[in-house]
Amino acid sequence: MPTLSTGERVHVTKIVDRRTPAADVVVLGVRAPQLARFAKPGQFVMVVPPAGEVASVALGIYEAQGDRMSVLFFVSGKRTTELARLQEGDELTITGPLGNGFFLDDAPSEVGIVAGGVGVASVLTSAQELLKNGCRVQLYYGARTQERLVDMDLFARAGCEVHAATDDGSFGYRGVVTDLLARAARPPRLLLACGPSPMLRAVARVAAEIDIPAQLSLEETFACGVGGCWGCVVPIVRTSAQAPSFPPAVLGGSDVVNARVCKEGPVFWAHELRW
Amino acid sequence: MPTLSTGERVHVTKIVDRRTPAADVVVLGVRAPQLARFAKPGQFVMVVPPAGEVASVALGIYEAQGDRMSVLFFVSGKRTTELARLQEGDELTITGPLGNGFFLDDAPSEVGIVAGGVGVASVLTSAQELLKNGCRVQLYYGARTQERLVDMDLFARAGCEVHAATDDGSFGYRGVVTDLLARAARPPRLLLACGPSPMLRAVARVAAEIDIPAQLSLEETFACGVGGCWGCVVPIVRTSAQAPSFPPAVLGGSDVVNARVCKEGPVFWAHELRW
Amino acid sequence: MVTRMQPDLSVRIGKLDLAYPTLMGSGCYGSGAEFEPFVDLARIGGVVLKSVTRAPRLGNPTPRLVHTPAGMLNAIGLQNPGIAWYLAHDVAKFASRPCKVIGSVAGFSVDDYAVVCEQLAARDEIHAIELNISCPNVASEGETFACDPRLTARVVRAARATTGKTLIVKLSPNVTDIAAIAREAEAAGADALAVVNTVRGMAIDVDAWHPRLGNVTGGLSGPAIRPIAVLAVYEVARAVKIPIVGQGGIETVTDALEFFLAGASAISIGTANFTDPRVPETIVDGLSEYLARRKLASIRDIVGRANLGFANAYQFEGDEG
Amino acid sequence: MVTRMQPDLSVRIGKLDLAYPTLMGSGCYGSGAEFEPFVDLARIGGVVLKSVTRAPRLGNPTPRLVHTPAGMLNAIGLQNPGIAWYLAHDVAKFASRPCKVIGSVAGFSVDDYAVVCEQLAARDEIHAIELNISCPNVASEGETFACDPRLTARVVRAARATTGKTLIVKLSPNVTDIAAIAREAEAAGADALAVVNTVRGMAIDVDAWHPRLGNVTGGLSGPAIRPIAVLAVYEVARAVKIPIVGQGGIETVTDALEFFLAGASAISIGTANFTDPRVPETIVDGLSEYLARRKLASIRDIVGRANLGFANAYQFEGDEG
Ligand SMILES: Cc1cc2nc3c(=O)[nH]c(=O)nc-3n(C[C@H](O)[C@H](O)[C@H](O)COP(=O)(O)OP(=O)(O)OC[C@H]3O[C@@H](n4cnc5c(N)ncnc54)[C@H](O)[C@@H]3O)c2cc1C
Ligand SMILES: Cc1cc2nc3c(=O)[nH]c(=O)nc-3n(C[C@H](O)[C@H](O)[C@H](O)COP(=O)(O)OP(=O)(O)OC[C@H]3O[C@@H](n4cnc5c(N)ncnc54)[C@H](O)[C@@H]3O)c2cc1C
Ligand SMILES: Cc1cc2nc3c(=O)[nH]c(=O)nc-3n(C[C@H](O)[C@H](O)[C@H](O)COP(=O)(O)O)c2cc1C
Ligand SMILES: Cc1cc2nc3c(=O)[nH]c(=O)nc-3n(C[C@H](O)[C@H](O)[C@H](O)COP(=O)(O)O)c2cc1C
Ligand code: FES
Ligand code: FES
Repeated sequence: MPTLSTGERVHVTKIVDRRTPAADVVVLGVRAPQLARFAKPGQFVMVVPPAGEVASVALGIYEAQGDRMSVLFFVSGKRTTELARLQEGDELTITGPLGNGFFLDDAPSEVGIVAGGVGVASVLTSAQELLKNGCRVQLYYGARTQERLVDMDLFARAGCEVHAATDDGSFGYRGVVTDLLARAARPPRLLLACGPSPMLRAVARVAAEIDIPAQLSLEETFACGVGGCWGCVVPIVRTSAQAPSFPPAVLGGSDVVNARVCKEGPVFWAHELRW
Repeated sequence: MPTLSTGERVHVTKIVDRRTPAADVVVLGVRAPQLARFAKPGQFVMVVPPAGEVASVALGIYEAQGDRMSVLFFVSGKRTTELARLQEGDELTITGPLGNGFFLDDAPSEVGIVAGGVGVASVLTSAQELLKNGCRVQLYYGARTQERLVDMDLFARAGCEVHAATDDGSFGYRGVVTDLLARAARPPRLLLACGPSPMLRAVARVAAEIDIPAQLSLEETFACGVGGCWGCVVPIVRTSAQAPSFPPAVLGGSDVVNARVCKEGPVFWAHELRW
Repeated sequence: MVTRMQPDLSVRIGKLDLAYPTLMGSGCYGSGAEFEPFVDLARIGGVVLKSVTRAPRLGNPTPRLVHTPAGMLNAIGLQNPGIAWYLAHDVAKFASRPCKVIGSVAGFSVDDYAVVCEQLAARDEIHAIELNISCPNVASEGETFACDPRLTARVVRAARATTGKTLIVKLSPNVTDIAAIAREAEAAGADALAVVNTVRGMAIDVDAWHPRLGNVTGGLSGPAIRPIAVLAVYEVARAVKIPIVGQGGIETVTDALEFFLAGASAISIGTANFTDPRVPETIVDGLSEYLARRKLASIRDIVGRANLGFANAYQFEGDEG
Repeated sequence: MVTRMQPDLSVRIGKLDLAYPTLMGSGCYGSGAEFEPFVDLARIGGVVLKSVTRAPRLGNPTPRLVHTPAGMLNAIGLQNPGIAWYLAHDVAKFASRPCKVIGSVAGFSVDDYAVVCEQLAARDEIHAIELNISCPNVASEGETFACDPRLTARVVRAARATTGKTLIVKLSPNVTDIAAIAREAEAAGADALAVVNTVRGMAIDVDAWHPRLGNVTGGLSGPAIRPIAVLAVYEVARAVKIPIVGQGGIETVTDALEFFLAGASAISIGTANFTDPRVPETIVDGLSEYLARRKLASIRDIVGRANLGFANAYQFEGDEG
């Protein structure tokens, strides 16, 4: 049997709590000591779907504390519908933690976190870690309506400054969250972002405009989640520390390679992406 | 919209009770006034599987009284596993009642009912009807072990004489139920049977030996359940009242046609079958 | 208050006018009457009848059906009373159906198809003919026709010569190049193509060590084959100009839309009726709603529109394939 | 107490001895290392590496994956660093795998296959070679080889000439007659056949009106295709004498047994690893248990035994097909 100092392995867990912070949004908490212990901010897990659906579901690690970790997901398709049916006491098999999380080691003292929709699931642990290290953390959180802005209090209680935006103006700024970010009175010195692809592209633009670095947690359809199938790639510049061992190709004048979002990511520096 | 005096249609029902009389055996009771009202003994329903499985599940009508009807099933594959997960309050869509039930109109005063395993699900309403009409009803009930002999008390309370057999002898006669039937001190004058195919063939043999008629409720894999796909056939002699409108073919010297178990059946007279 | 236009769901397949673009698949829906207790047949386009052959057939031994992941295998083996009995006993009843009735013809020789097609098409109760040259469940050459471009051409020509009614030719997915077969069928005079029949498959009972179907092999249908069928429609639509009746695993309005966007002018629903007989009406309602939401006047406006390509497709310099 | 014999799960595929009859499918399992945190590789037979080509390939644009009912579509497009880089940077690492390592070769010409096969087979870290002549996801002739008996023969002969190592030829299900292709591959010198690669398919985004895969079409894998794959194995087993590596939708021990009974000497697991990485070990345990329960000494005792026919098959007098 392989012995793993990282705690990467298959975890047969039990659901210890379940809540629905918004319509079609579910948080499942499980007892999983190894997972909770080894998870780094921004990493994800693969959740084995109950009822025989094909392919595990990639979900961010929402909370990780003591014996417990949780996932937060939007009920969008077959597999998340099946996951949403699970109740306290049910078993859930999870592999992970997987991927590289956010790079927080040399984080500056003022960090902005941008979350869109269920992207919020992948940033709470980063906020907690940064706050613990004495950072000032601003959360820019966007959603369609007020009801979909879930768990803002968790972030506020942890010590974040929360700036919210909704498409319909039902809470906070009316418009997209990146507009709110672009108007920030005191811009942060590093951005971490997770959300739908158009939001991430906008974050990259704003970051370039105000000239600060940004780390983006990408989403792609996964199959294996561990780097085995090359299904989840994104082109990045060859010089990146995360570039896989591959001969380069030329795209728009730079040397690029297709990196796996699950293995070399899911977090990439905005300036490295050639998407 | 078609108007149906028979009450045959699609019923969106609600589960009002659920119990598990034995391991892997589930009884689901639903509120379905039309179904309960129009169901005849020995008819079946098609239950739309939850969670997107393909093809409805054919199940006998176990109980039908007042507003309520129930099904009793063995958890054997994907679809019954899904059905078994349902809880009180969940919705269940059911079409039926379907097929011809047992032919009880000219039943003699002493009837034997043979049930094997979950075949018991298709005979309770017949027992009730016969008893109501003043018949003497003997139940010959076989199962693998005592635990799998479910709801014997329901039959006893209704007024049946219950004779049980188990493969392992853990209750009643040790051996197959048809051996017990063959030894009956006072044989009934008509047999109704539902159970696995080897049992039904044995019932047909015993009935021929002691020279009494037998009605067998057959089981075949169904697709449509309403006579549309011709997937569920059994060869019967052409002269049967149940024979479908088809030119005859010759099998073992008799004129036969392939009848649909779902439409011309599921109940056939033993002497008509050429299987 | 604004009066909302009801989107137009009618389509024309050859000379056949359908009020709704939804047919019920041959062999899955009897003659329609079997499903009348559950569905308003006036709200579907038409029923494709169970395939009929020249001589009566008792079909294959049971088991004829096996459930598989997201699908099922069937091997009915074309059980039917033969054309003579059919004309004498069954066809008259079809006159009362409140939807279009499409006959389906199967056979074992070019002559078989021509004879049965002629006799069936001569009847007023039958509004169009589908040639089932792609049944995978008969021991002899049942499927060979749709697997061979030349045989396809011959059988279609022969049937075409017997009738002026709309002729729909049903193709098999079990071929290397379905577009080539489609082109032959079109050139030989088909008015439309049904794409696709079932995919050949097999299941084995691992306890009893024998095939789970009496016929050993069968045809796979249901959602499992939908991606295969969508591609077949997409490829055939690029090869021919005649309309396509798309089918294979359609269960929901989303599934149906995939086929229209791939290039089908109408769709056919088979296996989904076994799961839930409300599916045909649910899909018709869903199509109306989809078109209304997008302010489209007709279902015809979306046929074959899945070809807009990708915004984010990248091209690398020097990439070879 | 009775000492129970542990059933023998070892099999021989050409010259390749496998301790367990379970390979991990090419393109699904990286080089094995990616799955080591979850599985004991010493308890599987071997890993078939991701296919490698002569020149480096960046593969297809994303999305490369789509989930479908009981399956998934992929269109990776053979992303790989090319044989030169592969030999220089990657192959040495394979020496440490505690199971057999099978190289997979893809190409666009007969020459491509011969060149890559020769260079790869020359390395000690590679225990056998699989020829992927059936990849449906490359724009040019990627799959043409396995769809044409003559091309199959030519490419297999050319590869055969370069190495004495076990040569497994991977066939496509997207053909009219897979047995004919199998016979050509055998005659041209294949030691074994991998049956089957993915089934061609497509999915359409009905909101955005474009294909859901960057490559438009893709290959369908997973339980949805299992009945198709089981039949392919059954037909190929009746056409050739060389061993078959069965694959397509294997998730459980029951699924695996279907393939052995159909005629496979070994199986390959691909998509199921994406659902649950414990599948390979679960299947190995399940096979041992099944054989022990039936008092069979070896997995080899069940290969091809699904042909016992039906007790209840009836024959009607005068029935024609
Ligand atoms: C690293 C990573 C982390 C993630 N973390 C999270 C997280 O924390 N929380 C979370 O909620 N999600 C997260 N996701 C996303 C999640 O994995 C996916 O949403 C997952 O695919 C949902 O599975 P499903 O089977 O329920 O939906 P799927 O069936 O896979 O469907 C996914 C989407 O496709 C759409 N779709 C399906 N069929 C069609 C069609 N024919 N036409 C058009 N659209 C169609 C559906 O409507 C749905 O929106 C993460 C993804 C990655 C890669
Ligand atoms: C008229 C009628 C009435 C019925 N009434 C009842 C009833 O009242 N109660 C009841 O419990 N059942 C009843 N049945 C039977 C019931 O409909 C079936 O058991 C149903 O198919 C179960 O569905 P499933 O999806 O759960 O199992 P399925 O997946 O359909 O599997 C059914 C059986 O096949 C076996 N199987 C599956 N795959 C394989 C394989 N690869 N190799 C070998 N074996 C395999 C399974 O183990 C299982 O035993 C009735 C059937 C009919 C026709
Ligand atoms: C039980 C069954 C019987 C069928 N019989 C016929 C038939 O007689 N003639 C025919 O052309 N197609 C027949 N088919 C094929 C269907 O009409 C349809 O083309 C196919 O099943 C794919 O569609 P679906 O997935 O919606 O069922 C049959 C299919 C099933 C499932
Ligand atoms: C994501 C993915 C990538 C694949 N890449 C390859 C490949 O590079 N070479 C190859 O021969 N087969 C490839 N295949 C096919 C598999 O090896 C296997 O033959 C097929 O998926 C059927 O088995 P399964 O249903 O168990 O996955 C790939 C399959 C998948 C799902
Ligand atoms: S999902 Fe398989 S490599 Fe990323
Ligand atoms: S199940 Fe379709 S005819 Fe009986």
